[in-house]
Order: sequence, then structure tokens, then C-alpha cells
Amino acid sequence: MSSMLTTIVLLPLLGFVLNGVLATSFGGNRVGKPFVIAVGCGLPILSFLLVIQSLLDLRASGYAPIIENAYRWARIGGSDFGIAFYFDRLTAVMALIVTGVGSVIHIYSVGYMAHDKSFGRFFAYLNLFLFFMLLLVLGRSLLVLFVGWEGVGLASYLLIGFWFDDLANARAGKKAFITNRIGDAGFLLGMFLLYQGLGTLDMDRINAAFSTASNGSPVVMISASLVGILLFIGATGKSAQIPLHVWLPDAMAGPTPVSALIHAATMVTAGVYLVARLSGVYLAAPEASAVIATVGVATAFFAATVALVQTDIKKVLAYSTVSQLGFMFLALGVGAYGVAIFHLMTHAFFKACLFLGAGSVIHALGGEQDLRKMGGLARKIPITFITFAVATAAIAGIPPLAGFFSKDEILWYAFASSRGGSPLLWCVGAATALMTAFYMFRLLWLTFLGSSRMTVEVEHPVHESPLSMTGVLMLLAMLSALGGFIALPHFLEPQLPLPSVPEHLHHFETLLLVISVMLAAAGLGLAWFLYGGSSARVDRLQQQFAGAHRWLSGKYFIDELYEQVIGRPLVWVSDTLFLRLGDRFLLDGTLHGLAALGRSGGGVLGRLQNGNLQWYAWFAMVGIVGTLLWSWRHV
Amino acid sequence: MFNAGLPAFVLNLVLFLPLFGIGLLIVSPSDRHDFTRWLTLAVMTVQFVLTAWLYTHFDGSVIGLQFETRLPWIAAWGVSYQIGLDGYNVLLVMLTAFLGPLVVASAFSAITKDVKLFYVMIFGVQFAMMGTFLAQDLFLFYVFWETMLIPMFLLIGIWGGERRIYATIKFILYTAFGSILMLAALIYLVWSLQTTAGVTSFAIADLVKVRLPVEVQTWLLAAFALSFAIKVPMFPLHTWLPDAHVEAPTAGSVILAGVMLKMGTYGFMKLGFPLFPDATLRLTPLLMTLSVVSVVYGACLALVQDDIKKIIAYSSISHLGYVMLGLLSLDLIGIQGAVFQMVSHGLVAGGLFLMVGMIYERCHTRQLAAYGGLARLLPVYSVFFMILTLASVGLPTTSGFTGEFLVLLGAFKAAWPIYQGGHSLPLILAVVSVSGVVLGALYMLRFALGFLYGVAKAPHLPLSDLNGREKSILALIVVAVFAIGLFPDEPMRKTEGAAKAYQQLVTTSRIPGRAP
Amino acid sequence: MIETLLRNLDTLLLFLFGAGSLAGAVLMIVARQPMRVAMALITTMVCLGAIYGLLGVHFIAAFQVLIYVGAVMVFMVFVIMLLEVREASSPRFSQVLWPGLIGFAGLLGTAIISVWRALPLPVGDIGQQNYGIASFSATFLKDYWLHFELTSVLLLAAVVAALAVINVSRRVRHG
Amino acid sequence: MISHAVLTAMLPEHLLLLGIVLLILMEVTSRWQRASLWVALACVGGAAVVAASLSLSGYSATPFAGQFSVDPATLLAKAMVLALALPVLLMSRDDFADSGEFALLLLSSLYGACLMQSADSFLTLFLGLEIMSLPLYVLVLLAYRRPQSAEAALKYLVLGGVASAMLLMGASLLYGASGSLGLDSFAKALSATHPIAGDGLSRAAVVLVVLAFFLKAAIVPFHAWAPDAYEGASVPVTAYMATIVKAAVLLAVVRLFGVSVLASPMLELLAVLPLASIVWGNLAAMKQPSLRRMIAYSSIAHAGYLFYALLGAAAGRLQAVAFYVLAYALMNLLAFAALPSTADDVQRDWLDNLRGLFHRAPFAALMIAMAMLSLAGLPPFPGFIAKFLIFRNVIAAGHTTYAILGLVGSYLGIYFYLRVIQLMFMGPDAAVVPAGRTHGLAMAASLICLTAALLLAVFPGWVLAYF
Amino acid sequence: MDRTQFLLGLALALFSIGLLGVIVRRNVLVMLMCLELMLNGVNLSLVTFAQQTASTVGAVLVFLVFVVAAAEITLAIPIVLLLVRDKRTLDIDAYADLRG
Repeated sequence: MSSMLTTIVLLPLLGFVLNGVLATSFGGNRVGKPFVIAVGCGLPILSFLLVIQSLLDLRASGYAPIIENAYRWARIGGSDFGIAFYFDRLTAVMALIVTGVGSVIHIYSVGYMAHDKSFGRFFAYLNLFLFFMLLLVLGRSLLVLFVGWEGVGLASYLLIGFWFDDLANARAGKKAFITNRIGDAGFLLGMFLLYQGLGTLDMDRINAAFSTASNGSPVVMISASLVGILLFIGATGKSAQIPLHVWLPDAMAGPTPVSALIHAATMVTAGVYLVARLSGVYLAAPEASAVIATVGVATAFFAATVALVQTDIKKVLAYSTVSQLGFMFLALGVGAYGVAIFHLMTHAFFKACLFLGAGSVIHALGGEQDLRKMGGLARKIPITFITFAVATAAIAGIPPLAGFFSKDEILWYAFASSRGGSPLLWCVGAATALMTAFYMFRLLWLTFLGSSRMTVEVEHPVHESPLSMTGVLMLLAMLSALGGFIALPHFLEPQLPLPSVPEHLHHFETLLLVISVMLAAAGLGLAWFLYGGSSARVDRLQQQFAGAHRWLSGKYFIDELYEQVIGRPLVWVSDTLFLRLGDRFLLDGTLHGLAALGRSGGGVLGRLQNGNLQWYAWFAMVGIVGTLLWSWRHV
Repeated sequence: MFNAGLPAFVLNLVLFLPLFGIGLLIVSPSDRHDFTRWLTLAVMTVQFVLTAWLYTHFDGSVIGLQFETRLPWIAAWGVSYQIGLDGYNVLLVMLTAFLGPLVVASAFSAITKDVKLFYVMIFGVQFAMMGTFLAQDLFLFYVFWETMLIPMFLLIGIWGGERRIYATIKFILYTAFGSILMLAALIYLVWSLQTTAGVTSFAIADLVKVRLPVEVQTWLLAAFALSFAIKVPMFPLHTWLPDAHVEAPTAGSVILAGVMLKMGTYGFMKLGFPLFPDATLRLTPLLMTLSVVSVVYGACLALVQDDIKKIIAYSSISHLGYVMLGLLSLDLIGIQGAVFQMVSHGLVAGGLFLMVGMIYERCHTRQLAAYGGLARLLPVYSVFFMILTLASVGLPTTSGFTGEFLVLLGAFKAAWPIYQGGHSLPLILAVVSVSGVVLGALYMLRFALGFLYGVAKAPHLPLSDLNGREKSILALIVVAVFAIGLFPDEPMRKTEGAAKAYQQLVTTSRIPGRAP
Repeated sequence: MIETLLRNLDTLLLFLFGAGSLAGAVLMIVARQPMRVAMALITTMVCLGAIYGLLGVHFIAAFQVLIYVGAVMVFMVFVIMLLEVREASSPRFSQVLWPGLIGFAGLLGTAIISVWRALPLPVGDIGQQNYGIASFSATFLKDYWLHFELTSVLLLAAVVAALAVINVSRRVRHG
Repeated sequence: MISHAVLTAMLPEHLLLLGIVLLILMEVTSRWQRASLWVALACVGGAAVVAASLSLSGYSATPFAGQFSVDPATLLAKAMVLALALPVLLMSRDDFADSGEFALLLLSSLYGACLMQSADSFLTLFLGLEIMSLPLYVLVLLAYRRPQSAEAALKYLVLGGVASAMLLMGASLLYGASGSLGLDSFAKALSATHPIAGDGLSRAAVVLVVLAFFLKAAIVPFHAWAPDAYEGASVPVTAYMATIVKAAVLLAVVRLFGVSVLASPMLELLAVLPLASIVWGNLAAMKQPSLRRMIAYSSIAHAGYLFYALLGAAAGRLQAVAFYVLAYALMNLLAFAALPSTADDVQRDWLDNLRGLFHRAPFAALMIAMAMLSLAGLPPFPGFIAKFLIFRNVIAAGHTTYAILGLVGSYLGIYFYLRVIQLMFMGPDAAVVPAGRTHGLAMAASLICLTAALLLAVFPGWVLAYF
Repeated sequence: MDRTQFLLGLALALFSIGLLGVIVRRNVLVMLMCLELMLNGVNLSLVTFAQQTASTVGAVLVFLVFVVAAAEITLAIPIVLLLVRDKRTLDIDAYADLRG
């Protein structure tokens, strides 16, 4: 079937159009919930099945990439901008994650959003997101990828601000969009530079060009690092890396399934996908890779520290996501692209599970998100608890759960990769892993264990979520537990080869493995120690490190910094400098001045016309004298 | 008389239909407003249908005029009535014809004062705009160019808002100043043709052959550019625009933003740069800087406006800066991008002004702070609004993306080799202009945020959502926005030849004595 | 000798009358009473008439005295007498006196300097036959009868116009 | 002596004279005074037709050598002047309803205007100028709807007298320098190529003659009489002064200038003072409270454009001036003819009373608006084409700087023309609306002007071909 | 000093004094007389040159000037009378209502 890939992409779009037109107040709510569910969930599942079919086709053809041309977007002179889809191993993995996790989250949403007034709108948006995400993943050229890239941003914007009656939600959506746009500016420049250098935007061709380029080809050599960094700027926006990470925690304002799908499992990993997809460029650009590794590990560490003290269940998970994305970039930065994708996948499983679990908690508590008002929920919502615990263990790196495998591989390559691995990277990564384990178990404890800190009104109606939600949780927990056994790096290796490891480092592998397990356990123990008993220990600790705590809970005041350094100056420049000084004073002022000059000139001339005949005659006399004098010129 | 038979005749018909419409209106009764409205709409629709028919018959790969009519007008001066379609104008003519019926329909309920005069003026401005685009004779072009001011002056001045007099006088004095110097340059140019080549002709096709020293070219281009830059408008000649937009009635704003601003960029493309290639080369750093400053400056100003019309007005300055950037890049991609940015801006800004007009009709205020949560109150309205907002932001799949992307790509592509040659200004400008992408999102989303989201409030409650007429208007625009965003290739084939011709003309030196 | 004297006398008289006419003109500026101004003007005119006579243009000299002094000035004097009573106390000079004097100096200076360089022109003959009344009349009616007729049109127009003004006066008087 | 040529060549003048005589008879006998308008119309119209058809048939004759001659261009100028007088006659009904005096004086004045066009010597020119001017002084006060009319007439008369004196002094100096009073000697003196141009006498002569015409055409600083005279006069007379008198003077100037080629310093004189007029007139017009006074200043500016036309090559001068005069005069006449009349003459054109005119008298408002736009020189109105023609000639003659300055000066004028439109269409209606309507004949006059103007705008090439 | 120079200088002086009188004298009738003086200056110049160049045409023009001067006065006087009827003064300053 030659239009399979197109169909995969278009199915969610169809869902968006159907639900968007028929099931929203825009179209007058013409259909009921069953229709919305059937379309909203059915089409993504269909897409998922088609992806599987495509994967089978791919395997049948010996993993030769499937290229499917949809249509020509534009042709200008010699430049051809085509819309084409591309399906290879990497695409297959991503598409499976996107449609798979996407589908289950759709199903979860049926329960979660059951009582929302805008049920149809929600599913329309979700489908729209899937459409763009698939476009992003399946696109052959950077242009198509960019369309999806921007499109998922839009969907994210719409979904973060889904409950737009509260302006804060809408504001968070706007912030996400703007921050992404800043990254996109870099993306665009990178794309332009690539096009300028290579004359094509097809990513397979770009990779090929860079890998075959001889060292003497100056265009490629100059631009590779620059291209890499520019594109990475785009990735930092989408994947919430320093310095553009600020939007993701705020994005938790959206409904929880959205956080799970978009802001944990799929969209935020687009940056990772981009770098992995353009591995050809980055292989030729060690400087850019170093930047990526540094930014990645810094983000991982930094976000983990913030996550330590957050009290909002979703905020903890958000910073955790930022941190985990940092891990992925760390892997990318040291050339372990397959590993990054591996972690991307496992992260999709356990983070989706965590978010959905958190959603289940919030759902159960009627909207409460503050950890300090939870506790002891394990007995009341056991399925949620168990699945949440599994996912927590997975992210913390407890073997043999999924997170253990992927994170360990990342740390290993951070240490040993011949493409920029270093002990320093490993140290920071390991410290982050420790913190990850700690704050995740802290979260687990504060939410489910210990004694209840809930008010009676909140506590009384607490109940387990419906099957559509718990079923999904169980599925994801299972994947979180077992996902590590999928040998994804190996599967991807023909396409994304793993970096070589210097011989003399091989014997460290076991040692590091042990250390990382111990770190996970240490995190678990520390959390138990601090949160297992009374809160006195924590309070004492908090008082002891009051300054540090303030910094951490204030998220290092990055938002405030940006506001002071960028936001206010921008408004000041626009308002005071441009509008008041520029437009009103200088430009309009000059014009009004000229107009006034003209008018007053008219007034003066009018006064000269004073009605006295003799003055008139005198004017004439002066005119004659003046003209006669003038006529002597050139005599 | 009509060199190309039926299509040429139809083209003349397209041009003169509005005049015919004025005639019809004059003889029709003046107290039956509905009759007047529908009559106008019918004539405009016929004009659009005919234009669309011509569009389908237009062959974009041909360089030069199609469906040409050329009749001597003032033979002694070499002035002729010469109109025709070419790649430069075909999309803009189409845009003008497309927006015509929509503008008319949008005014059905908004205009209740001096209805007949209003539609006469709409016809007048439509006629002049069509003429400006179609004219292939510089004199004819100038006549149409200036004629356009008069109905616009009245449209703003009679049916405008509180400060309409100030706004309309400012508008006309601004634009007329540019035109005056253009007139001088135009006469000089034709005279130069006469003295150097012995040909007395105002035909643009003849005038692009004039060879002049670069200093003279520079002066002439400066005069032309002043006029066009005011119309575009480019920083620092833009301050008429916010006032004119804010005070104009909806229909006026739509015409202004939708078509009239493109006159400036069209003028640059059709006349300014091709007539004076060497001067263009010389002034490119200046003009390009100004375009990029316009992009940023307009966006920044849009960011701090409280009046919703002003936001869109300043956004126009920003968006048209892109057009200029694309034209100046002299790269085929950039040129095509510029053309599409023109069309896109016409649709999007026109649509947004229509939407502002619709809400203004209901609430009678344009203060952003007066609104909130319209997504709850007016779901249909909000969807259309969101789509147009995103198109304005330049989100992929909308027309805004097509234009912006191609312009930026073209500018960058052209700037990079220059950068490698040692001059970094174009590259810096191209990079800075990318910041417009961010700023654009910033001000439009700020607008949408305050407008659509938050607690529902509006000065007049309850509000009724869009009616069928309004829905149809917006639906047409949205369809066009997506069509151009998703399938720009087909229209691009129509402008292909012209883009190449433009590139060729501007990059070929025409200093006397040098080999061509 | 006598001829020289006569010629000199001719010149002397010319200067004398010239000075007289100039004095009359100056008097016109400084005299307070309109009647005296009129008298000064008449003086000037008569002196000019005398100069014309000295130049041999007797025909013009005669008309100068007949038309100007005999008709125009008599009319003028009549009107002055008619209106004079009310004009006793009004100041002589207008507010533009000093600017006017400066302008006058400039005008006279520039005018005379402008023409001075071109002078003297080659002197032509004073042909008595040209300016004799008979020959002049003949020339006038032969070569310039168009202008003669046109003056009649002009006078007709002037008369009609003057009558119109008088009609207006009459209308105003009757309300 | 009385040859065929005298009859034929002067036929337009004779017809006017016939009209004058008939009108005098009617006045004297006090009978058929009602018909005076029609007699005048018939005579002027007849004269115009005769002049036009003689011109079209290519007639030229010299009945009085060196004094009076006609050729197609002359006859066309006459035809134009006469034809433009027809709307003036038509619109006079309101102000001069039952008196033949207006028609009588107008015909006399027209006689002079026609005579000027044929003048070959300063004698004829001077007589023509005086025959045109003397009745005009009286026309200014003829309606006498307020005492200021007489003041206006006096100012006009005194400054007109100064102009005559200047013209005569100039002519006499020229006579001294060249020994001739023929107009060709002036053109020679003006022309750079002629050796006489260098000498001070003829140069002073040229200056004085030109300045005399500047005064008659109201060029700064000789313009001061115009606003007062225009304001004091009744509307038809203002229209007559602003259009036909100006046309006659300018056309005569073109004849006077002949084929001369301008050179410095006369070139600057003919550029700078008109330029000053353009700027001055346009600036001063901005604040004027009455239409007539505004038009006066506007006419000062337009006189500037007209003299600009003389900067161009000799061959194109007549065409430029004639076309401009035609466009300009038609539009002025259109505005004045459409102006609704009121009981109080002062109130009639008070701009404040034009507020909201569109709602009271849409036709009048549209006509006036069109006239204003054309006077402002905006396309597609004939004023634009006329202005274009002039500046085209100026630039083609190589005076680009002056052309640009002139154009910028013309820009200054846009505002006040638009202000009239603004008041009529955009402002709130006048507080006290003076009752008034446009007389049927005036309406006809404005329609005639409109048709002619449209013709001029749409087929300028066709019209230009005749000059 | 040559005779022609003298006469021409005199003519210009009369012309200028006439214009001066128009400017500086308040009395309307005096102004009119000064206008006549200007024309007299012109006449003198014309006659001088006519005699100088030995042609008649100058003299003919002088004749025309006579007629025109007379006609001008004929018109001016009734207008002055009309003015005086209204304001009862010959002071030109009183007649400055039209201005601006």
C-alpha cells in the first residue's frame, strides 16, 4: 500500500476534523460522547496498527527505508520543497511510541475527562496533536518536520490552555508557545544554513552529505557545528533544556493526560528525535555534541535539584521530565543516539505511567495537587499505588525495571564514549541519578504512604479510578517494568551506531553498574529515612538549609530573571522607546511640528494681508526694487 | 483593439465593472438600502468570477503581458491605456477581486449612514486598486495610484471613528507627499527615455530599458521609494497607518490592510527596483535595514497596544517588512516568498480586521481590556479568530508560514554568500528578522490571550455569535488561508515567470555605456 | 552766437521746467491739503506740457494741457471741493511712511542705475513734420485708426461702468 | 481701408460689440431687460463659436500690421475665454437678476480680454488690458451686497492703475531701447540670444512689463489685491476674475513671450516669484474662513503654476497654459456655480456654513468636492493632467529643481482643498443652516462645466491636439 | 548730463514719486492724483523716447494714456463717492475691512 504512511498521518487529522466540527460548540455539539470516543480513540489505534503494519513491511524489505512522496509543496527555480514521508528503524520506534502511548492515553482520557463540558474539544485537540506529532516523526524533510514541530507546539498551547477560563492556564500555554518559538528561530536558521549549504532539506540526504563530505569541503565543515548548535537551540525549546526549560513546569496547567502524552512521553522528546535523526550532522560536529552533552547534563542536574523540594505532584514530575530529557541529551552529546532513543522509550513508558497515576490521584482527590495535603492513599487507590510504585522504581533505576537499563547505558557512555565521554559527565549524571531516586521516592511516600494529611471533605469521596484509567495504568506499569528488555539500541544500531569505547575503560563497566544500583538504593533509603517517619526531620533539614531551600523551591528564580532581563526591557523598549519616544514624539511630533509650522506660516501670511491698500502697494514697490536688483545679476 | 480576444475583453470588464456599478448605484433609488447592498455584492461577485476565470487561463511560465489591451490615450506624450495581467499582478488582482465581495458583505450591517455613497466609494476604491495593479503604463499607474486616495479619504473621513478627520488627513497628506516626488521622478524618467532613446513612451516595458548614471538612478529611486515606502509602510514612514486603521470603518481597514498596503510593495517590485537596478544595488543596505527595522519595530509596537485594531495595524508593518526583505534578497525563493507574504497578509490582516469589525459592531469598543473569555461567549467567532491569529503568527499549514518561511529562507540564502564574501550586514539582518517570528507570536498571543481567554467579559452581554453571512465571509478567507498554506505550488506557477523576470531586471546593470 | 544762446536757452528752459515739474511732484507728497496737492499736480502737468512743447511735440503738449489740466484736474478739483470739508484734521501720512520712503529710495536708485548705463542713446532728429498737428493727425487716423476706434470702445465701457457705479449709489441711497 | 479681413478677423469682437450696443439700447429704453441675459449669452456664445470655427478652419489674418493679427492659436484662446464666460453668465441669475448692467460690463470686459489675445503691439495690448479691467473694477462692486464691495473695487482699481503704469513704463523703456512698441521687440529683449538682452534699459523694461503682468495675475508679492477683491465681489464676478481674467492675462503673456528662450536672470525671476506664489498662496489659504477668499489664495498659487509653464520650451507654452487654464477655470466655475445661494451674500460661501452640505444638497457637495480635488491636482481630475503637463515641460526644459520645488509647493495646497470636502461630508451639520439652493441655470452651468471637465480628464489627448 | 538722461531721470522720478504718494498719502483723492503722476512720468518717458527715436508710435501711446487716465479717474471718483457715503471719510485706513 503506497499511501500507508500518509494514511497514518491523516487518520488523526480526520479525527480532529470530525470531532472538531461535530462535537464542539464551534459546530454546535451535534454528536454525543460515543461518537467522540469512537473517533477520538479509534483512529489513533488504527494509526498504531498501521504503524505496526509498516514496521512489518519494513522488516520484510530488509529495513530499506520506505519513502513516500505525498505532494510537492512548492518548486521555485531549482529548489523543490516536497512533502514526503520516510520510514526507517528510528521512525518506526518513534511512531510506535507516539501512536502506542498516544492511543492508551486517549483511552485513559475517556475516563479522566468524562465529566468535562468540552469532552469533544479535548479529543479533537489530542488528535490534532497526534497528527502533527506523526508529521514530525514521519517527515522526510526538515520542512515537514518543522511543520509537525510547530504544530505540536500549537496543540500543546491549546491543551495547556484547555481550561481557559482561568487566565493562568492560558498564560502557561502562551509561555510554552513563545519559549518554543525562540527555539524555533534557531531551528529555522539551522535549517536555512543547511539548505544554503546542501540545497536540500531531506534529512536522509543531509546525513549522507555530511557523512560523505571530505574534510576539504569547506561549506560542510564550517557549517556542521553551527548547524548543529542552531538546530539544538530548537531542540532546547521543544525539549525544555536550559535555558529554555521554563515553560515545561508551567505547562502542567493542562489536563493531566496532556501532561502525560505531550509534556512527558512524546512532544518534549522531539528535540531528542531531531538530534538523533540528524546524527549525521552531529557526528561531523564534535563541538556541537559537546555543547549538547554539557547542556544535557546540566539540565538533568539542575532540574533534579529543583524537583527535590517541589510540593506540587505534577511539578515534581515535570522537573523530573526535564531532568530525564537532560539525560537523553547527555546520551546524544556523547554520540550514543540509540541509547538516547532507548531512554526516550522507557521514559515514555514510566513517565506516562507516573503522570497518569498522578492524574488518577488528582482525579480521586477532586483536583488536589499539593503533596502536603495527601498521604496514605495507598490503601484507598491500590491499583494506582502499585502502578505508580512500579514506575517510580523504574525511573529511579531499580533493576531490572526499564529505567535501570536505559539510564545505566547513558551513564556508561557518558563515562566511556570515545565521542566526548568523561568522568566528570558521569559524576554529575550519577549525582542526578541519586537525586532522581530520592525525589521520586519522596513523591511516592508523600502521596501514598504515611498518614493522611487530607481534609475530611477531600478524603471522604476518594475512590479508585474507572477501568479505562486503571487498565491503562497497568499496561504502562507493565511496560515500565519490562521495557528495558527491548534491545532497542541494538535494533537501531545499523542506523545509529553506538560510539566506540576505548579498550582501557571496558573494565569499569561492572563497577559503574554496581555504583548506579547503589545510588538508586541510596535514594530510596534516604527518602524512607526522611519521609518514612515524622516530618520533623524534614523540617529540621529545611531550616538548616533555608537559603538553599529557598533557591530550590524558587526554581533558581529563572523565571524572575527572565522577566527582569528580557520581559521588562522588551516592554520598556517597545513602550517607552519605540512608542512614546519614537512614534509619538519623534515621528508624529516632527509631523505635527511641520503641520503647525505650515499653519502658523499661513497665519503670518494672513496677518501680512492686513487690509491696508498702502501696504499692498508697498509690497509691489519692494517687489519691483528687489526684482530690478535681481536683474543685475550676470550683468 | 483587444490583442488577445475574449480574455483581454474580460480583463477590461473586470477593471471597469466597479465603474459600471457606480453607474448602477447612481440611477438606483437611494432609500432602498438593501437593494443597494445586494446590487453591490452582485457586481463584486461577478468581478471575482471573471477574475477567477482569467486566473485559470493565465499561463505563469510566460514572461510578459497576457490579455493585453493597449490603446493610445494621450498620444502626444506617449501615454497609452495599457493594461494586462502578468506574474507580478496576477495574484494581487485575484486577491483584490476576492476581498471585494467580502468587504461589501461585511458592511451590510455596519454601515447605515449614507449607504449609497459608501458603496460608491467602495466601488471607486476597487476600481482604482484594480487599475493600479493592471496598469502597464506608468502614467496610467500613477493616475490610478493617486485616484485610490480619494475614495479612501472619504471612507475613513465619513464612516470612521472618533478621530477620523485627523486620521484621514494624516493618511492623505502622508501618501500624497510621496506621490508628489514620485511624479517628478516619473516625468524625469520619461524625459530621460525621450532624450536617450528618442522614444516618447510611458510604457513600463519601455522604461525598464532606460540607461541612467547611478547618481541619477539613486535620486529617482529615492523618489519612487519614498512614495512606495509610505504606502508599505516602512519605518520611519509608518505613523499614518495605525491612525488610519484604527479610525477607518471595517471595510476601510480591510481594503487598506488587504490590498492597499500591497500597492507599496508591488510598486517596488514592478517599478522601483526594476527601473533602477544600479541604484537598488546601492541602496539595498539602507532599504534592507529599514525593512528589518520595520519587522522588529512594528512587532514591538504591536506588543504594547491596548487598541485591538492598532495591534493588527502594527503587525502589518512588521509583516510587510518581510515582503521588502524578500524582494531585496533578489533570491528567487525570497521573491516568491515576498509575493506570497503579500497575498497572505492581505487575507490574514484583512480577515482579522473583519473580525475586529464584527466584535466592534456588537460591543462598540476596541479596547483589549474590555474583553475576555470570548472563547466561552462566542465559540465560532473564537475558532475563526484563532485560525487567523495563527496564520498571522506564521504557523505552518497557513498562508503566513508560506510567505514568512520562503522570505526568510531566501534572505538567508542570499545573505550567506555575501557574508562569506566579507560583508556581514545582510546576514545580520536576515538573522535579526528571524526574531520577528518570536515577536509575532508574542504580540498575537498576547492579543488572543486577553481576547479569547480568561473570565468571560464583554461590554455588551449577551453576545450573539456569528451569523450566516459573517460565517461565510470568514470561512472563505480561512479556506484561502489554508489553500495557500498547504498548496502554494499552483499559484507559484503563475508568478514564476515574473519572479525570474524581476530577478533578471534588478540584477542587470543599466548604467549608460556598459554592456548589458 | 544767438543760435547757440537759443539752443542753450532751449536747454535751460528744459531744465527749468523739469525742475518745476519735480518740485510740483515733491509738493504733492508733502502738501497737507488735497487742493494744494491738486494745484501741485497741475503745476507738474503744465511744466511737462511745456517740456513737450520744447521737445517739439506740440500736439501732445496741447493735449496734456487740454485733457489733463482742462478735464481731469478740473473734475478732480471739483470733487475735492465737494468732499474737502470733512478732511481737515486727518494726518497726512500713512503708517507706511518710512518703509515707503526707503522703498522709494530703492526704486528710484535701482531704476535710474538700471537705465543709466544704456544712455545716452544716439540722438535722432527732431522732425517737426512728424509731430505737427496735421501730420500727426494724419498718421494717427491712417495707421492707428484701430486704436482710435478702440479708445471709443474703451470710453464707452468706462462710461457704462461709471453709470453703473452711479446706479449702485442710487440703489444704496434708496435702500 | 475696410477690408474683408477686418470684418472676419475681428468678428468675435464685433459680435461682442454688437451685444454691448444692444444691451445699451435695452438699458436706455428700459425695455426687455429680462432678456439681457439671453442676448448676452447669444452674443458671447456666437462669438465663441465664430472664434472656434475660425480657429478650426485654420484662419489667420493680419488686418492691422504690427497691431492686430489673428491666427488659429489666437482664435482658440479667444474661443476659450469666451466659452468660459458662458457659465459665468448662467450663474449670474441670482446676483444680477433684473439688470442688464452685469451683462453689459461683462461683455465689455470680454472685449478687452479678446483684444489682448490678438495684440501685436503694446498699444493694442494696453488698450485690451484696460478695456478688460475698467469694467471689472465696477463689476466687483456691482452687486453691492455689502459696503466692502466698494473697498474691494478701490483696492483693485488703485493697484490695477499701478500695474498699468508699470506696464507703460516698461513699454516706454523698451521703446527707448528698441525704437519699437511691437511685442516682438519684447520677446527679443527677453530672449537670451539677442544682444539687446544685455543692456540695462531693455532689461529694466522687461522686468517692469513682466511685473505688471505678475500684478494682474496676482503673483507674490503683487498679489495682495486679489484676496480682498475676490472676497468683496459677488460670486459670479469672483468666478470671472479667478478664471477668465486670469486666463486672458496668461494667454496674453504667452503671446507676449512668443518664441523667446529664457535665460538667467529672467529665468530665475520667472521661477522664483511664481514659486513663492505657490507656497504663499497655499499656506495662506489654509486658514481662510470663506470659500471666495480661499479660492483667491488658491488662484495666487495657480498663477504660480501658470507662470511655471513659461519656463518650458516656447513651443509648448501655449498648450500648457491653455490646457491648464481650461482645467483650472472649469473647476473653479464648477465650484462657484454649484454653490447654493443664500439671502446673505457673506454667508453664502462661509466655509462653516458648508458643513454637512452633502446632506442638504448632495449634488452641490459632490460638484464642489470634485472641483476641490481637481484644483488640488489629484488624479483622475483634469487639474492633475494640467499640472502634469506643466511640470513635464519644466522638467523637459531642464529645470528639474524648480519643478521639484513647485511640486512640493503644490503639495502644501492639498490640505485646504480637502478641508472643504471634510466640512461638506464629514463634519457635523452646520448649526444654523442658511436656507439656500442652487439656481436652475447655475445648475446647468455646473453640469456644462462638469461635462467639459470629464471630457478633459478622459480624453486629454484629444483636447491637447488642438493647441 | 545729457538731455535724454535728464528727461528719463525726471520721468522715473515722477513715476517713483507717484508710487510713493500712493503708498504714503492717506487721502484717497491724493492717492488717485499720485496715480496720475505716475502716468505723467510714463508719458514724459514716452515722449522723450519718441523724440529720441523719431517715431510717432510713442506719441500715439501717450494719447492713449491720456484717454485711459481720464477713464480711470472717471471710474474712480464715483467709487470714492460710494465709499465716502458709507464711512464719511477719505482716510484710506478706514477702508481695511477685507483682510486676512
